[in-house]
Amino acid sequence: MRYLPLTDTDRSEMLAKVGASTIDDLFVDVPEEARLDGPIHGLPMHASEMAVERHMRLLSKKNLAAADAPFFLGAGAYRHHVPASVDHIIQRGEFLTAYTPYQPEIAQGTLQMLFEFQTQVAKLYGCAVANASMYDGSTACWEAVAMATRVTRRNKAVLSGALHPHYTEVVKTMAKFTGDTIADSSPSIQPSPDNVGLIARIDEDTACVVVQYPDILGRIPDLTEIAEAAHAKGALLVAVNTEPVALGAIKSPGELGADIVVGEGQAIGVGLQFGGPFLGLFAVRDPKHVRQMPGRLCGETVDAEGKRGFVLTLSTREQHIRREKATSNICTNSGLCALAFSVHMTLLGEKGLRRLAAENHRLACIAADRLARVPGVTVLNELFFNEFTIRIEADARQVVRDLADQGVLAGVSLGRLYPQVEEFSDSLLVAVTETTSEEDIETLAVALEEALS
Amino acid sequence: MRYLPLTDTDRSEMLAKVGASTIDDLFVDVPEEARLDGPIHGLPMHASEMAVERHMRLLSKKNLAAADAPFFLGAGAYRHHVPASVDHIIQRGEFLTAYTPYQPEIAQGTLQMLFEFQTQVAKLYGCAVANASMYDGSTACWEAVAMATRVTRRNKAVLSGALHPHYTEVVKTMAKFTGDTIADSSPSIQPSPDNVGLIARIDEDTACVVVQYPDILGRIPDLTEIAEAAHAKGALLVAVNTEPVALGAIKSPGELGADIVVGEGQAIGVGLQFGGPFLGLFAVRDPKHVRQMPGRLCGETVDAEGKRGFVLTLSTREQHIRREKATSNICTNSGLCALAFSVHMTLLGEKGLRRLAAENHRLACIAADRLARVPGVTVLNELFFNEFTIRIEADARQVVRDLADQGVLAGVSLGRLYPQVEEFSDSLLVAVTETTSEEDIETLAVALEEALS
Amino acid sequence: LEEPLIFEIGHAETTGVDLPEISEGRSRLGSFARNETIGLPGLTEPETVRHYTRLSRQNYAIDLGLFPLGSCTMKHNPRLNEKVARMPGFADVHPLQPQGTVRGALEVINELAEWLLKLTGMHGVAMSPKAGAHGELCGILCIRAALEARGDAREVVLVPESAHGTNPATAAFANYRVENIPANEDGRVDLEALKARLGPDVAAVMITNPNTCGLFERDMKAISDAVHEAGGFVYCDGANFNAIVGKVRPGDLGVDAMHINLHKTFSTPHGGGGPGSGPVVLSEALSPFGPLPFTARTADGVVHLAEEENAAEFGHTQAFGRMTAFHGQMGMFTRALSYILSHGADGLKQVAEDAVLNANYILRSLEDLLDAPFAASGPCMHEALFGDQGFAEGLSTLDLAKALIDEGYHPMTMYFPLVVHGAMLVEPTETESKASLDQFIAALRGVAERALAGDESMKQAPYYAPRRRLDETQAARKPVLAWHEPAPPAGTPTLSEQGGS
Amino acid sequence: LEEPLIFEIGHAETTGVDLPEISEGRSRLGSFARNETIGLPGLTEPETVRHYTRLSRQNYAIDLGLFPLGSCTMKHNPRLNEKVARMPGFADVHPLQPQGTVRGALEVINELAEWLLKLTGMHGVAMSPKAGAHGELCGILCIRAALEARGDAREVVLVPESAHGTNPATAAFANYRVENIPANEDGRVDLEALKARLGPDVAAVMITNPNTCGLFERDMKAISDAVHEAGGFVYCDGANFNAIVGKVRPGDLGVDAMHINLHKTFSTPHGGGGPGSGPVVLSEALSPFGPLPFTARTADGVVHLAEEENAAEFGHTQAFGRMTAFHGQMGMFTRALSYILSHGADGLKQVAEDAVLNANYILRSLEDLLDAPFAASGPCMHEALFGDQGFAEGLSTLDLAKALIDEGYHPMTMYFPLVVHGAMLVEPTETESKASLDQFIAALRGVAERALAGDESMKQAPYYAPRRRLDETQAARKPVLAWHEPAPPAGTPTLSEQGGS
Repeated sequence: MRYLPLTDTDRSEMLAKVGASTIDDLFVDVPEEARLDGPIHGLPMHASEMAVERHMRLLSKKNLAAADAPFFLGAGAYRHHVPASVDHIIQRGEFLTAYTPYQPEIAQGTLQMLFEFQTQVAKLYGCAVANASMYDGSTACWEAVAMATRVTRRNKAVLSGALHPHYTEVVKTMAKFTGDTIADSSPSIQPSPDNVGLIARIDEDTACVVVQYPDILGRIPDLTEIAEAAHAKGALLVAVNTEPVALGAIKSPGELGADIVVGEGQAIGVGLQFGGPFLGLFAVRDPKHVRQMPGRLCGETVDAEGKRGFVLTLSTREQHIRREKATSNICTNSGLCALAFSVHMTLLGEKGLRRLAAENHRLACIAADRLARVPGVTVLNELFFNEFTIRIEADARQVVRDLADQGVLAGVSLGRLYPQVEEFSDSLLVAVTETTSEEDIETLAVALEEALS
Repeated sequence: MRYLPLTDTDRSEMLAKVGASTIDDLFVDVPEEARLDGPIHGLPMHASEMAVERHMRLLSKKNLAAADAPFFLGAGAYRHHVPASVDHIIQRGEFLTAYTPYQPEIAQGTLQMLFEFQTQVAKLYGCAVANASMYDGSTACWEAVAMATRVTRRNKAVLSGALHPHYTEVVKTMAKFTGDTIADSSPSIQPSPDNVGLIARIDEDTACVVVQYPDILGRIPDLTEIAEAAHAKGALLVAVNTEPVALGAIKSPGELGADIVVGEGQAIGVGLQFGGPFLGLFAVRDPKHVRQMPGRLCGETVDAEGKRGFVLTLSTREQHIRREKATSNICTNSGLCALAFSVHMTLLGEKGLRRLAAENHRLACIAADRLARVPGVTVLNELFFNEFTIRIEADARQVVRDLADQGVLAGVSLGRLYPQVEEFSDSLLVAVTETTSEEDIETLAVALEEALS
Repeated sequence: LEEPLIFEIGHAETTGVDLPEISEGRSRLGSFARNETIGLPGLTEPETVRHYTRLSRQNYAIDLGLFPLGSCTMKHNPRLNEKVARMPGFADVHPLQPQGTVRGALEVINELAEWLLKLTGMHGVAMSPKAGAHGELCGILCIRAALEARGDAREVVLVPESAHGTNPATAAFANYRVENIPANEDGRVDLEALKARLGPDVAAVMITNPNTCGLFERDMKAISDAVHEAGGFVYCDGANFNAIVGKVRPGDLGVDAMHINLHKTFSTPHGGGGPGSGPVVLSEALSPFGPLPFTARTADGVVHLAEEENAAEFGHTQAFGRMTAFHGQMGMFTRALSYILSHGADGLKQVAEDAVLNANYILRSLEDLLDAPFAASGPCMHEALFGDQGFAEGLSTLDLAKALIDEGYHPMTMYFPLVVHGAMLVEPTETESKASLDQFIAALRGVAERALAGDESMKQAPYYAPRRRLDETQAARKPVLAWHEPAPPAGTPTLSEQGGS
Repeated sequence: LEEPLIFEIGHAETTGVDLPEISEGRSRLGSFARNETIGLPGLTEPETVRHYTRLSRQNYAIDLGLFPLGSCTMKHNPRLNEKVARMPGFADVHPLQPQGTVRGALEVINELAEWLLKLTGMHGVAMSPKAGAHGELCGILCIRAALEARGDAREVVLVPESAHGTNPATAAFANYRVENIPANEDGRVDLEALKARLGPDVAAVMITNPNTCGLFERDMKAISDAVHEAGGFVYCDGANFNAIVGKVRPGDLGVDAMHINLHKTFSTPHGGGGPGSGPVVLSEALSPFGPLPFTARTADGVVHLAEEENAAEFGHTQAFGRMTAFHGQMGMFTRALSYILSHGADGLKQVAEDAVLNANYILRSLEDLLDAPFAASGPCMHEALFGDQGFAEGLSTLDLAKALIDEGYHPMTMYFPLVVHGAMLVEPTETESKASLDQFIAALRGVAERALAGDESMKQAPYYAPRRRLDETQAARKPVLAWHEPAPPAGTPTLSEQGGS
């Protein structure tokens, strides 16, 4: 067994040392009737690295990788080019195989990185403080709602209809058990978000309004207006962002008045990975809310010689100290994904992020214009960043499947996201990034045209 | 430019500091008529990482990778499974981006590794001392000949006909310029090597006999007999090995009396890489020959506090000290490939290498038996390790090309190696390793049967 | 050389990516186009690689040495797993691609699910939870959903004193009242006390087995039977499953729900704090309530992904909801499956045996020197527990831990479990050699002797780490959680002062 | 903790690979089957990863800091290159596959060859040499072959005093007599002395340009003209091509042959000493003699690989032979091409400019303190040269270098070129930022001041490296070049003594 260093000689010597004659003497506390005799029946025995690699490669090859097709999927997971140096760095054993930095004297690598990460996220979101990451955007979204209920001591959340349906579902699932009230609705398929309807739902019991920016249809809601309405009722605005690259081109939610900004960080550095692991981002605009934040926080301090250093801090909020009184049961975070995000963001910098965003937007505009010229296709959005909704004169789910058979990954049908909403069946989300070529756009347009004729 | 840290502001400040008004002031010594005005005409401008990666991927995909076909090529380059941890380690920045360890105090990582490598090679070859690596097997082979002429003060080398033709060609090329005499011949296509003929060519002027073990046809020559004959005439025996895995199953050349053992180390840890970079191995049986060895040597010593440490040593043999009196002009070695070899060999250990060799041999025997049953195919070899020669009733080069069109990489035709020798055109070298499945063997047999019918 | 922050060395004008400058084109951003700067520093690739390489070297890691954190299971992370996770068919596929284009990904989930079910003897598995604590929540929510489905509104969850902090936090999060159950002097759950507390208000008992004292709960089956009889469910914290994998199946002990930390038992990397992955295996009673998405093989043998849209087709209509977007930690699934296939059924059994052997070896090599409160009651499982009894006045477990840093080791888990004073929980894992254990034991004996003898110098340890002891109080009292442009030194004229007339 | 040798921690029975034990089958090994043990220790994967990770941390590397080794060009190694080299179509193809299955590999060779020819203004290129020195040999052999082809048996090669050691070694290897040519006080080749020596016995002049003093040979064209007029050839050592790439083409200066170190100018990693790659560009006069294999595009635009079998088809019948098996360092070609395409024609020019600017910045920031023998004659190219003049009695360049280690830097090249006493050759390369240079300059000024002031403590430096100064004399006098099982300590009875009656 290539991962097990004990030799049979070692095992004998060690058994003698511990005073056991067989290994099963060490398992005496396991009731004999439950103890398994030999390897579990019906499972294969150990295999060589070559055999395992081959098996996994065969499975991998049964998937159509995004690089091998014109690719237009988004809806909360975006394909961007990740520089090779990002993957190099996260594979450094000192980062990859370290634990949570509970011993700060020998974990400054992870801690300084987290401090830099927190600062990058806070700046990107236009906030004062960000935490050291959460599981993903959807769980961060629920944590924001939970935090808003703690801050406002109210227990109702108003969700925009244009919040990612998975996020909505996670919030509703959690609330079902905590007893919070969630007011949600489906998105209205219109060129612009329905702010009026949303604002009308805010009342004096509302802890927070949750708005996605850009929203699930790719539209850009006016957060300022909503923030004002929410604040007028004593509620907080929770802004949710699923495409951080967008914030290189549009104003930050914090700047527009959001109180808590959460989102998915996957687009920077992390990659698609069939949906996980991803990276939850969480920030607050007002530093006074810090002690109500969930998750780990890294802070600056000094060591006994006065040197700057970093530690996990304010852990009195956390479960391992507070137990049942913790702000959240979250424990593990997404450290390695946070590192990938931070390295990629460092490579980008202000200039790179802005150029990346501009390039995404440029290509998305080209795609929208081109698809609008396909007979039977209407572009819904008035505004968008790198993703927009089209309506087609057909069942979009079927069209997506048919195009996939031709090797074109055309986007995410609303029918996939909202199977219960019949009227969405003609709508398709199309995402365009810097990895999309103009040739890809043309291929999609032609394939759509054929499918619709 | 993502690799250039100077900003335009930096450049201005620095030009001011050095007292130049433009960058071209620093190139005044380049004659103005030769100085280029702008970027060289007809060459593309800089490109993003994504664009370069895409371009290179397209080129990569125009090749049929060994993993994607039943694969039987050898002839001096062998496909083996390399554990993932080997590549992980050689990508550690501290190994990858270090220089030759000329400052031993801050290069103990590379130096200790080289010391371990030298010991591993020496043991594998049955020798006393190995050097810290050469370019590849073919150049190591010439260096062995050159060393033999220095040791014996004779200038004739007798090459076995069954030495890899590229190695023969390299030796002859070098000798043409140094003025040494090289006696070589083509291999005789027989079940066993022609030792009698080879021994007959050794005379009193002979500095060395060069014998490949196993030889280019996969046969295993009796080195003992040749060593005795060579020593009787005062000549050295140079043994050449191109498949180190073989030495897990057969006796080492040193054990059989070879004086200098050289070879190609690629099979362990390095991978195919279309032929380079590879790894030249070089060892001597008798420690008294050390000072005539070419290439770098790493030796043990102590530091000022008495701690064990390692340094490059005996560099008075080398070009940077000896200049025109050096034992060789070699400077760069194959440090990173040596690391890969050493890591892989450490993972294997005695037990793993022997099992690996046994598995190679087992599969090769199965292949030989199976191919012998194909009508029109004769297996030439009496003995072999993991590669053998078959004769087929057809032009083997054409058959190889035809099978490649069907996605089967059938082996190396002797016609490819010896284009000038008409009588070899029906012969094909077939190599089998642990990466070959029994299914692959069956596929080859069936394809050959079809091709020959 | 100290490593500065990226904010101190980067520039807004510097970038490590080459992207074209876009001349102003038509924009569909309306009035939302950003005009303020963000304030993000950029570095070129050479600077970036160097910054993070140098930072990394201030970390301790399993690749550098033994990492004896009890209950954290810091075992070797095989490199094959990293290679597999990066295969394009796994790394570069979108979670919402049509199912026909991701058959292999679905097979990975299913194949891993089958292994987990067979190894635990359970009935169903929710693969999507993102980490152990998330899995706990999933399990408790399944229990709540099952109870609600039968109209049984129970309010209490019983948790032993020695539980992981996440256990009570999870129960509280699910709106349960948490009550502690005491341990007996053996370090195990007091069965009689538990039985006495059971009743119609008890929804579940959360038990860690092997427990946080490193002991197997001998009475597990009896506990389960009692809980079931009282109408409750048994949640088992599976953080320590590595000690028993292949030796005993929790399903055979009456467990209803258990999360499995893929990053502990199945070797996926911790990465400085995550990501984790916490699939939850469920008994037949709880399976109908498992959250979406889940995978199931239909009669024809084809794997289907059941999501909101098609759960009904697969008869999974009572799901309690959704724990997260998409399908869970795919990148961890590929790694864990590679690890499991590498070991096989025989190897996994050996894993448990070697992990337990290594822990007992440490226990027996130190019990003469360090207080080992439960050593007399028999063998430990995968971790050895010591207390600070006998330390010289003024010296603490913390001092010993910091002194161990100077010996080249990461300290063990400290002050946990809470039931032992000055607890030190040592988990060597199965991927340490005997030589490595012997060296660690010698180092630990050395610092233990100093602690017993009262070596005051330990109070200042570590001396040889990248940092001396850090001031955690200051960090918490005046939190500095983000970098801020330093104020100009006092006396520096401001721009307006400089330019002022 | 000191890291032991694998021989001290490994066992013959341990292995880090899982392979079946083969029961004795039929063997075709005859009497050659091995029966003796080899003596190779094995480690499992966890032990292996840890051993080499820990070893690696005793190295200095470009990823950790500035690496100012003059003439060695330690620049950043982009990670894209590593990724590309590992693409299966490059990493996993055999050199003797039928050409139809390796079209992409051949295109890489050809595309890189075209870049090299255009950047140098030359006519042909031999891609196969394995390293710089191997390329030098290739170039000299081309010259010898060309001369022999015209029946002109010249015997002498002229080499300047400041040449790399490989230059004379190469010429000697090719059976030429080496004669030195002196430098003028500017640090450049003395044109008049050279002219005076030229004659019908001079086969070639080997010149490094920019030379090893970091200066451009202003008279290069005149030198070439004179050599050509005398019937000889000009070999240019291209080790320093990075200083002028995109600024001037050696072909325009009359060079006949030049090797290019892909691992210097074009960023492929040094890997602790190699592998390198040394393609040789050739003038029209020398191209016909270039060694096999070579690649050429035929009229139809398709790339063909010319080897022994088909050289005649492509009219390449005068090749002097073969330098190595197969096609050269493919793994370096893919990396170098990725680098070249990333920079493009504009970026490569900027590379040369930044490399030269950085070197001049160092020169001008230190010349007030350190002796800079050629500083007055004008700008340097990519490296700055200093001497030890003014050092306090008893302190040497070596001491300064070792003291620099304690400041966190790898020392510069020492005692080379030989023409300057106590030479220190500093090459920062273009991949250092100004901040990085400033920090290095401050550190170097610090140690220089100590050397000038006579700080005796420098003689014991380094103090803070993994090792103090190592005893090189002992290493050479009693070479220990392989590990040997330690002899049992004196007094230990041997087995036979123990068992003896």
